[in-house]
Amino acid sequence: MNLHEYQSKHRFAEFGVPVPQGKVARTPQEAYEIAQEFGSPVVVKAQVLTGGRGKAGGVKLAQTPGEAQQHAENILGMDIKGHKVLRVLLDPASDIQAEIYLGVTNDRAARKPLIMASAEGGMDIEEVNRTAPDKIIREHVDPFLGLRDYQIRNLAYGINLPRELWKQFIAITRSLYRCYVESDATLAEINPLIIDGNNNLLAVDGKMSIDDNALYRHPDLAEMRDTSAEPQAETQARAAGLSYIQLDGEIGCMVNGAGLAMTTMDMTKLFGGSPANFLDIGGGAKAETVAAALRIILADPNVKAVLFNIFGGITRCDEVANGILAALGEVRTDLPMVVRLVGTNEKEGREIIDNAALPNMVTAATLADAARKAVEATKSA
Amino acid sequence: MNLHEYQSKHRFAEFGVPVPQGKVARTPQEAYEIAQEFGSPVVVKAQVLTGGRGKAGGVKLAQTPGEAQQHAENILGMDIKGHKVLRVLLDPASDIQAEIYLGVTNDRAARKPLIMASAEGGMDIEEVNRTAPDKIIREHVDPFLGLRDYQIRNLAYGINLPRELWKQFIAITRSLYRCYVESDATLAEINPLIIDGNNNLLAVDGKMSIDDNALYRHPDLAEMRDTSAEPQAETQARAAGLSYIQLDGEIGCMVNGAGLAMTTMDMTKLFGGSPANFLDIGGGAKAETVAAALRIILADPNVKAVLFNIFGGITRCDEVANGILAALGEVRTDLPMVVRLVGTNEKEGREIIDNAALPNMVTAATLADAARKAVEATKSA
Amino acid sequence: MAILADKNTRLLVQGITGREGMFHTEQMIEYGTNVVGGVTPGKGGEWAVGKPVFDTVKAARESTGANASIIYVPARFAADAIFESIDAGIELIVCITEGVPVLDMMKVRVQLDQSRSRLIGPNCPGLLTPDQAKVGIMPGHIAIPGGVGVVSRSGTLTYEVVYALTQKGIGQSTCVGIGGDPINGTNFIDVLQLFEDDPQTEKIVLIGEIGGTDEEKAAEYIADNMTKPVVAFIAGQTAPPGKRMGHAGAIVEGGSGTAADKIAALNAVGVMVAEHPEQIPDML
Amino acid sequence: MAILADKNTRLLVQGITGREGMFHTEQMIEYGTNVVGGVTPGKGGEWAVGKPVFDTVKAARESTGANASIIYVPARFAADAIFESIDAGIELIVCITEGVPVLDMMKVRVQLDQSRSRLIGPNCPGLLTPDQAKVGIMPGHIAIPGGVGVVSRSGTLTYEVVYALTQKGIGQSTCVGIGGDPINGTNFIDVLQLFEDDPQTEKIVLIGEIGGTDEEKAAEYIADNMTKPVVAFIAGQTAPPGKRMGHAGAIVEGGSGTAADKIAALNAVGVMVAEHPEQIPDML
Repeated sequence: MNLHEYQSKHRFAEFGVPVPQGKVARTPQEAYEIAQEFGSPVVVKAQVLTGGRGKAGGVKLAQTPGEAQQHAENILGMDIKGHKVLRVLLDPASDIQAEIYLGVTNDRAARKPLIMASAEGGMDIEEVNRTAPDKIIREHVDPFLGLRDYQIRNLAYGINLPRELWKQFIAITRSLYRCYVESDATLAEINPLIIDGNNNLLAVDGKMSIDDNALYRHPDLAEMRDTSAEPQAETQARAAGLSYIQLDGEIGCMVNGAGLAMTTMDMTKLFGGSPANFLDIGGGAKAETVAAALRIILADPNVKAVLFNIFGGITRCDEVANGILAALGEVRTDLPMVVRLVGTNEKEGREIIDNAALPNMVTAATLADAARKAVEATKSA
Repeated sequence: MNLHEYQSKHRFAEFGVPVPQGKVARTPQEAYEIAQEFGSPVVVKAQVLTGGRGKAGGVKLAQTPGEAQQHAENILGMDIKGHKVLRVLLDPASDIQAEIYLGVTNDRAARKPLIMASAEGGMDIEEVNRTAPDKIIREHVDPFLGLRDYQIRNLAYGINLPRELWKQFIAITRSLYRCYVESDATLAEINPLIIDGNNNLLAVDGKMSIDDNALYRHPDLAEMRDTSAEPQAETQARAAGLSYIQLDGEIGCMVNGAGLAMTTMDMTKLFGGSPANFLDIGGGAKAETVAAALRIILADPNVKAVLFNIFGGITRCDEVANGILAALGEVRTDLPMVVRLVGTNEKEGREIIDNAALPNMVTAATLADAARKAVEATKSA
Repeated sequence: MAILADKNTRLLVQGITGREGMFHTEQMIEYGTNVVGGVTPGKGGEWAVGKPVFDTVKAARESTGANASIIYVPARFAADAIFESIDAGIELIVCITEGVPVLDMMKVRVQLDQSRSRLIGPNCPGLLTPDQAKVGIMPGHIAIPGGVGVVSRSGTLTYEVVYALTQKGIGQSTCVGIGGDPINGTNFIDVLQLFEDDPQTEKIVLIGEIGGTDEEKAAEYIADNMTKPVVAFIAGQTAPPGKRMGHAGAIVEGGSGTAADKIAALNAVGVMVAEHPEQIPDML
Repeated sequence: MAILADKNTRLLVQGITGREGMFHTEQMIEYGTNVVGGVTPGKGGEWAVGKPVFDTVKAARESTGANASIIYVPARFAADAIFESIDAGIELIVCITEGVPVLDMMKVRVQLDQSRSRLIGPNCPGLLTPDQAKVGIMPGHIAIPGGVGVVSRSGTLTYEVVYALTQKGIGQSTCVGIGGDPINGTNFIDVLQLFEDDPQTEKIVLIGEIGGTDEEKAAEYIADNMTKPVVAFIAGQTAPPGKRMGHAGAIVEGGSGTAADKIAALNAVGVMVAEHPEQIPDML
């Protein structure tokens, strides 16, 4: 689960990281009032759960409350990579003398947290990593020992931080790491951590991702999930216990298991079609789950055919077939449907579908056969 | 540093271990009042930093306040293995159905904390260990992982604890371990942990030892040190930064280094004498340290001779010799003294002592020679 | 022979009295797996699915001589269950549970690396050695004994491949689902090494998916260490790139993790990669 | 040859700018030890005792190629200093600091066991390889090169023994003070093994004291593994038993820990134990 910038910075601050005393506005009028209250130039920043907002014009400096209101008016409602901007953060503008990168994430290859710092912070940090990886100083953290002060000194030394800033840097890095661990974060990143005109360090931008599996330990964080900007279908799918990602193709896919779901998508592409979604209905295939999934797929106007690919393992295919038919009793559609049932009792399952003799439903024996039929159905539709 | 029973149980209770709601009395009158307040039979228990108080008559059951007063009168002022009883603890008497042993300590061989439980708790637990060591269940704790619940279940299972008591036992064991770790204890022991008539577990007796090296992390524990019952000389020595233990022999020993100090004691014994003390003056040998040590040695009426054994390593022997003479200027004595200086500039050091020509002081070249001379001095004294 | 699990496996079920645990224990026993007992704290002395239940793994191991354990406990207790089995000296631990937090798994890894236990999973379908032992949730009837070792990060996709092999009469030595979590107990390389050393295994099928760099590392390992042929399949060619926040992930993992990268890495070392799973039997 | 420290030792001093650190660094340099630099956080770039000071061990190692470090920092920072040297890959770490809490040392041990570093100490006088390197606080002039390896839990008692050897013209290969704390980095057995493998060492003097069971374990080790003669001395025959509270200590350590037990254990495996330290030269 990703947090917005304003949420991340608020969390950082709770652990002792210095951040600007920003406020969130939902309307241009609110933006005006906040800027007036601050009484100084402000930065107006789009709050969206995606990168690249700067290039999209989602971050603007305003000298006056009027200007802040104008920028907010332009930014609110903006679409940035499919994300609608519903909030802007207003931060008092900072006097930026230098930009440091400071981030901690879990390194799956090393199986440990990794903390990284660079003197060349800012939006081009990934470019720095490509062209001069030595300029990013890395320290792996033993999950039992935790981040040690000497490791922070290694970072400070490695990025040539002026000595008078070490004390601040050590305190901030300790805080950031503690925030990462105690939030079960998979990412806690300050970019940039600026040196301002008074030689103070300040976390001007911040990002956090939380391990979904650990949210049960953090009900306060779980509540921060912002579903307002994500496709409605994804919110509905989450509520139904389904894993769903909307894509821009034509074949709605319903599959049990993530790997098999991806494979099914790949197969539609292989045979000249395109998947409308990723959808994993998980273990078993009860009628209500199939019905919920079907509703979500059919709500997508791009969908021209539906492909069911179910591997009956412990669950029997005849049960799954009945589940699909029951779901179609609740959610009716005229779109062409291809059903592939494989595994335990696959023959019985296929017979049930065949006997139902729905005019718009065919069965397939193999995955290739199923994908081919689904693609053909979209072409002839 | 050892804590009294009442201090240990108070600490346990802070971490959630159930203990009797006892109170400490310093006079028989206080004991009467506490017993009256409890309104039930009480146990009157001597508070001394040594074992064996039960056999010495330091623990008595009282049915009435008057009886409690009487017992307190007998116990207060008692001498138990050289420890004077200055306080008694009054606990409401418990209905003891069974006695469990539960203790955690650092196992130096395994280099890990070790937690132990036995269904056969009580004073004979060491006997159980000798005759039926399998009846003591042991679990080593990984210092990073901490005590895990499954380890507590291993203990509960191993001691055949009735299942209805597991929940209480798990909570108590967790609390005891947390108390041990968060107090930097080297011992945290409940013996007995009783099962009472209502099927509740209760820590009826408790003992804790704290790692002296870690007291800087625990100013609250450091304040609990009770020096009132220890020999005054040991308190004075601690204040002077000396390591001193009073013994019952005749030769006062002043040595730099603990191993060498023990060896010096052993040597007096080897040659037919007996050491009056262990005394390590530590590194260097400044006049004021030597003087403080000398005062402590001479305050012991048993001492008939003093043996200095100083290995001048980084410190030079001539400096040490001057230190000894300066100390003798402050603290005068007629007792025979043997000085052995060895190491850097030993010849010069010995010359200084010889030149001072104190009638009661001789030098020795070897440790054997020094010990022999000191023993002879006590025989002829 | 086969690897990891066979007729000599003496299996404990951690969480045997739960709904999942009970159901799959029945299935495993039905398949012929030697389940020797189960563990559920507080239920020691009871019986479940005809097997004795113990309070702790240590007690269970002492009574039954178990050398393997399978974990069906809820995610919040999974790390503790793994620690318990490690501590009790269980040689093979299979954790089916999904949803174990990453920080928990990081700690598990540190403990594992100091132990002699092997962990498969978490979030995996477990192991299947046809006609010998099923330690997990794979449907047993889709597999037949033979010479192909299967190792996979997926669940149902593994079944798909195994089923396709069986349909063509190609048997398997052992099917290993290592799980799809970012940090797990056993990775491709570990299993490839076991297959390389296993006399029964003649050829290997590796089933990967997008994310991480395990397939790339497997490719390197194959080039340097494997004499037996490997055929691969990678799922997720059409999957959209994850919505990654911030730069840290990109810095750590670089540009890799896509299906194209993985396929290229495997092809580069001579591993044939199937376009779709049903091609695999013909490629062996 | 000798063990642990010699002419090839490139030594860092952690805490070089402190009073203790500075004094002993001067002494070590004067003895001829190759001190290549020091570490004091926040003083990187300065100089102390003519050597460059670094902010971290990692930076110091990168700049100087150090392979050993000696720690003179206050007790509350000692564990962190050890962790830092382990993390930087320093092969030999000698911790002079006394007063390190036991719980800190337990954690240090876990980390050490996973590393390739060796720790001597804490609360020890360090190492002395006569005429080659002094890594610690032993007075250098009391030792001369030769064939006797000395290992000891004590400080000044070690000097006493070494001095007695030197007075009789018996030289030493290396003198190792392993420290007297209940949990330390290197014990008798480790050093005995090193001496056994060292061509220069012909005979060994082991100096123990009351407490713990390290001498008893050393006796077992000597019986099973040592071909070179060992002579021992145990301090504390007249020491009163410690004021041990509670039963746990007695249960864990049993009846052992007294000088009599240790002497009996050593005698039982044929190790001669001196009645007093000045007898040792004649027993070799």
